[in-house]
Amino acid sequence: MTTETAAAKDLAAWRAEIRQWLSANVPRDLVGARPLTSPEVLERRRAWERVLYDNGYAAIHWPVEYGGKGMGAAHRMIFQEEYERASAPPRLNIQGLMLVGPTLMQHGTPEQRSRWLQPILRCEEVWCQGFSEPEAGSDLAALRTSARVVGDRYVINGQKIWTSGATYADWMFALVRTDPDAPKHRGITAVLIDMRSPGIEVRPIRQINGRRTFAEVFLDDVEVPVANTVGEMGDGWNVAMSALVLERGIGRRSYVKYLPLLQELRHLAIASGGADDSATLEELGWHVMQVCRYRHHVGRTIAESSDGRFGPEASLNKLFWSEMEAAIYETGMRLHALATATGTEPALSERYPLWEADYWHARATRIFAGSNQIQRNIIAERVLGMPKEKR
Amino acid sequence: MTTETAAAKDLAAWRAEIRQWLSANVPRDLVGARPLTSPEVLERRRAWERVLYDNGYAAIHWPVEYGGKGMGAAHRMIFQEEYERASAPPRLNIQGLMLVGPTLMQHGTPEQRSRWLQPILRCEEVWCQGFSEPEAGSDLAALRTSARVVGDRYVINGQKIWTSGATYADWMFALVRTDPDAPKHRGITAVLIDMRSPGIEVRPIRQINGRRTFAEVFLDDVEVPVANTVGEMGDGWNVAMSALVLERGIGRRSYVKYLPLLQELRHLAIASGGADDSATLEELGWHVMQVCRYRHHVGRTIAESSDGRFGPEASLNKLFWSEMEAAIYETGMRLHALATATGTEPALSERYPLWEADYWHARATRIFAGSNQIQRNIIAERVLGMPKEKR
Amino acid sequence: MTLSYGSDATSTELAAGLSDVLSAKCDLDHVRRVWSEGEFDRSLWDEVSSLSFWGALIPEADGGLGVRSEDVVRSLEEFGYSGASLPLTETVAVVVPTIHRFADDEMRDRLLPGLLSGASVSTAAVMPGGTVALFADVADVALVAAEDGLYVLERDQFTVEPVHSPDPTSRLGRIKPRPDAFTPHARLGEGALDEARLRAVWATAAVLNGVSRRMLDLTVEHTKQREQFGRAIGTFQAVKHLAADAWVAVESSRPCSWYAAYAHQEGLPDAAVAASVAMASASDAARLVGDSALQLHGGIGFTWEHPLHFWLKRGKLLEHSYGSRQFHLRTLGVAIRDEQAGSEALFADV
Amino acid sequence: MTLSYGSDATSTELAAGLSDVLSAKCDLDHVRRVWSEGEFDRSLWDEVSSLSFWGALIPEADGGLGVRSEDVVRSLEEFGYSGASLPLTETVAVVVPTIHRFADDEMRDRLLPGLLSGASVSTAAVMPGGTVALFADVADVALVAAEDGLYVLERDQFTVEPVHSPDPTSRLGRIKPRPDAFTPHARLGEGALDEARLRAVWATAAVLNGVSRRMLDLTVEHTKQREQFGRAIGTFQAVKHLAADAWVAVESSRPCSWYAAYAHQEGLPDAAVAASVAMASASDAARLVGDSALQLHGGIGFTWEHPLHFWLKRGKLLEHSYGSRQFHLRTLGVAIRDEQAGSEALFADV
Repeated sequence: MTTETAAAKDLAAWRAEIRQWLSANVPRDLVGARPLTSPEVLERRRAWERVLYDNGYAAIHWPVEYGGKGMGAAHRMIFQEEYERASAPPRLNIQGLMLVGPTLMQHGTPEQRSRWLQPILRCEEVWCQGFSEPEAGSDLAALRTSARVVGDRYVINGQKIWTSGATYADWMFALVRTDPDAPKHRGITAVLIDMRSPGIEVRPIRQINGRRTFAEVFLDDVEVPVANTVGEMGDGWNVAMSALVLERGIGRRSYVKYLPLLQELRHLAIASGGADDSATLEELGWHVMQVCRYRHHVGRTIAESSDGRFGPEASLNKLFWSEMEAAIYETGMRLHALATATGTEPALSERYPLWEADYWHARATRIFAGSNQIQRNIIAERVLGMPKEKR
Repeated sequence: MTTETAAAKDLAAWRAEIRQWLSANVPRDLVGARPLTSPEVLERRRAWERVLYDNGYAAIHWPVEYGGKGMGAAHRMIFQEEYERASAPPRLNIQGLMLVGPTLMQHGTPEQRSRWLQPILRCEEVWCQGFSEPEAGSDLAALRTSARVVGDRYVINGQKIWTSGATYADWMFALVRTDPDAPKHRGITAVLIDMRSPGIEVRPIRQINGRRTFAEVFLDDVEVPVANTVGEMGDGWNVAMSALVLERGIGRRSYVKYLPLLQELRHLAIASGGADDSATLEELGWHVMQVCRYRHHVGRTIAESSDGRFGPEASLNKLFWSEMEAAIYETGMRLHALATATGTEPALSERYPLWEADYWHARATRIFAGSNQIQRNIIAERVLGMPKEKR
Repeated sequence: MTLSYGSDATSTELAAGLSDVLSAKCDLDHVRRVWSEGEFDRSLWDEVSSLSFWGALIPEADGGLGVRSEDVVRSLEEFGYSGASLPLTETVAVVVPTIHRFADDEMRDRLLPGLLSGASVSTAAVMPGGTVALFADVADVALVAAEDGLYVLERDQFTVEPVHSPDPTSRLGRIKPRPDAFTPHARLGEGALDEARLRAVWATAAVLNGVSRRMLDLTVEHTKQREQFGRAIGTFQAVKHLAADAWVAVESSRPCSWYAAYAHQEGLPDAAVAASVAMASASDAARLVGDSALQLHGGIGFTWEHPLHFWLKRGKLLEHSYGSRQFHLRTLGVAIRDEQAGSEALFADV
Repeated sequence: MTLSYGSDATSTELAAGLSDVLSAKCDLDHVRRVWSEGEFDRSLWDEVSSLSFWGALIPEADGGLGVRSEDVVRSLEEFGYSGASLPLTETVAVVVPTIHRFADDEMRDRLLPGLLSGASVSTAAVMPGGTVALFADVADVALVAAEDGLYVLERDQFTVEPVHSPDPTSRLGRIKPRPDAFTPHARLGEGALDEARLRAVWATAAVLNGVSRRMLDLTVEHTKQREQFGRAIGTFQAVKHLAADAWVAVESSRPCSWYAAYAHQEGLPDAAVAASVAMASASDAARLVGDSALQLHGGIGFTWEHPLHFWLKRGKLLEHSYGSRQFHLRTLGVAIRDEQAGSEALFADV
């Protein structure tokens, strides 16, 4: 047996294991539970995270020494595919597992790792990310939240925005400005902030789809131990950049997530009389093509990455899926409107408001985590080597 | 009768007059004659221009004092529509009639007008335009062709490119640099150059569609009287800009030009089995929509312009028709390929090579006369008032 | 009559009158309130009623203003621009003129006074295969298409089932006629259905163009104010080109609805094609403009607090009202399949 | 066998071998000469023949190289990238393996040696309803689809009528079988036609992706060199974004043909879907990349002298060969209509 064949068998066995385990364990009562952030649903999601932890599935990508399985990208993607296929609940502590944990492993002190990693793994402490500010969107380095050092503490003042999970997170992984006189990209520091500190106020943002999944976080003389600094003081920009590559990267979103959406388009097309209509078929086919492209782009990136880390090519990933997702929802809006106008089965009509809410969210994805305009700049300059803009 | 109704009757009468005259006079043997620049065809085109002149139709937009009819934009557009509907031969002296003549009326001396306007009107002297240079495309002001003043003459050295009609033109309306030390946009001068001057060499450019409609023009110590300066020496940039608004503007291209293309798409769609195919019908319908949009945009611009001159909104015109035309040809390429693959009537197959040659030309239109990227900048900055780029 | 593309005096004056009322009474706070409270905006309805606007398209002798179809187009754009939530399009452009022309004397005398004064609110469900209408639940009078023509139903002759729409203030609902509603007496004369459809289509196209203009204006303003990387984002070429393409889309769409109204008024052979062109291009533009507007606003455009979404959602509703883009493109495709491109049924001389 | 998406050793070595020959023998001057002279490029054909490349996909025991389908994909891309004008795709990916698998012993023994040595040139006309094939006039052997299956025709059994194509070096022609050509003996076994179609589709997709990559490389290079307004045009955001979108299009298309070859080799249930995805996405990418390439080259790209147009025209031909984008999108639409989105016929587990 060649090594390659052995590897293939290993992956197939892994898929079978996960598929079986998930089908036996996913809590059916959490499927479709809304809103995902109600206290009651949150408690059940925490319980589910503990089940994952107890079975060793909480963080398969973390090194064994920190309680993970040390699995590479191919295994992670299979886990993700099966997780989405099983309609398992959205992971509660994404920022902790994907962003904070790996960042602490890379930049943290031994004390920080022993303090924070285990509670992330067990979902005892949920994390949010505090990067964006009102005046610092695409231009992240323009952030203004200030941290003055007073003795062994920072005193932090400012405002974060677009913070998902801020209403229930226990900790925030934040960027603050510790040196107002340094050049823009210097003087930024990464700190870990206890969300229960005095002086923190969280105000959920009502979005255009009526949901309140993001929040503003106001910080008013919030005290944070200097010991909570990640990396060097003033080196927060580099810490953040290595973290953002993780955020944009592979492994958090598989093509399987899009299969239910394709399925809904299919139902809508059939229900609104498009089953034999070439224009509708071409449109459906186009979405199938896009989802396949996304699938194989991810597969290729994983096949080419030996160490599970990804370069600026990750920008393709984010750009592609966000545009693909927006296009799928756009088609669905048309088909839902058509089905409504001509009258259709109640099961589909009931889906329309949900589809619409997700439609608006899908358009937001073209902006968050670095707008698609920024991604195109990154591709042009770092992948294609085109010269930088005059500034 | 209201003034408006009287105006409408006047326009209808004008359309009827032109339509009737063209149907009686357009030389049938020139329809489809190729290549348009062979000496024999050129001679017949000159003859046709003389017929237009003899009947007072050579330059209806020129003031009466210069031999035109002083007609406004609405009359001109009707003339253009009927001219295209009658498949009348392409005008031979476009640059003379549309660019050089009006520019001399605006910026020329009385002597210049009496020397050059009549021969343009009678098509005794055909003009070409010498603006672009190899290093000065979108960045026209980067032009390098130099004109040294020696006594009462310029001595001109340099190279022009993308000059249509250079092989048969008698005169060139050119921009040259008379002051190499002045800032980029200063020190440019507009001059009239006799194409028979010693030191001029014209090399036709073989284009990707095999045609040679453009040429390079090399100028090697070409002597031109300083008296041939249009406007002030050093003020050529302003002279050129007012001329370019004419080039991009309304009145040179009516929606009627696109009707034969739509008709060909229609034939192709039917021949390749798409007559009952919703995807094909939507695609055809989209092109109909675009041609209508173009028509009404032009109509509106004419209705809103009292003096027949157009502002930066003319950028919409050029951007719209060039993208529309490219899209029509793209669909046609697909339908021609499909018709070829499945076998079709010889009359359509014979059209394919011509369609392809025009297809490539149609894609060039998105670049010439100011690339569509430049047009978008103009719209954003001059129409929408968005701030200028940092330079 | 020559086509002025909205630039003549009648058109401008009518639009200015409406626009004065809308800008005075329907500012951003008002729009936000209507969206929050969920009630029909009766106070604004009454304001517009006081302009005698509803009869704009019927003769002065019959209590109207007697203007021509193309002269209300600019007003319809202003309405779309304002963000007002009213069955304005349906009343002024569809119901009143259609009843005026096709109803018998008894029905005209009974219904027109209330419609003209604003005492009655009206709507129209006129597209093939559908009985969904805007403002259905507040309508006293509804035009409803059936297989054999167009019917006028009054409030007690139908019930309304609310259906989902991106724009809840437009009160989309399914009109369910009572069993005895389709009486011969309620049926309008021959040609009423085609006429009502044409009217609904070009008029909605005009409104949608107004919606697009507002989104574009909000966006351009934002790009001039919002700074990133030490400069207004409007200085970036990528931002400029998105805005420029949006402007081209909407400005090349607007004259199409002006022409469609004119072609309809004059009975030109390309009236049906012109209406479909108007609606398909308005939908194209609205989608493109809305897309770029949301993208260029960045995060702030996703907040309920920012007003952009009112127009985004109105646009999304109108895109699919009175025939989707696809529906109208197919209509145009069939038109060119069945007629030579040079035919006056596609491009009439004017 | 795990899917390497082109990154394993076999795939890389095979491509490197081909690429060495192509870059040595098929430089820009060579390409320009082939386009100018109008003759079949027999010298390059012979060079590639000397690599024993034509039998790449058949077992070593039968005179081939015995590599797997997905391992020739990178080579096919290199071929598209090079600008060579040869029936390489048809020979290596379609004709040789199809005859090897479906012909009877007599035919195999008679035809394969010539095909493997390069003494015979071959082509394939395998799509529904068409008998047009690349390199038809120089083909000694042609696979031709008929209603009841796939036939092997030899040179004296068909005539060729040249038809227009954007790329004359690909020698597009209509194959006209002689009346007695479709004999039972010339008919390949059951399944040959489906097999040949699948092969032609994923292989052409790979070539087209290579064509797109070349256009993109030429363009990026140009934007770094060409200066306007005192700077390289590649510094402009509008230029960058066009290039970035082009890169995304081609790089998201490439792995689709790798997967399609793999799915075909492994007999996965989504092999047909994967082939159509590969071709539709390659066409999408080629159109977008070609469009941006021409636009970003500016005037120089419209000259015959500049090499860009060789790839533009090759791309335009291949976009419509072996099924247009529309054809394949419909195939995919029908696939999802008839199967749930979670079905393995659409997305097989790997």
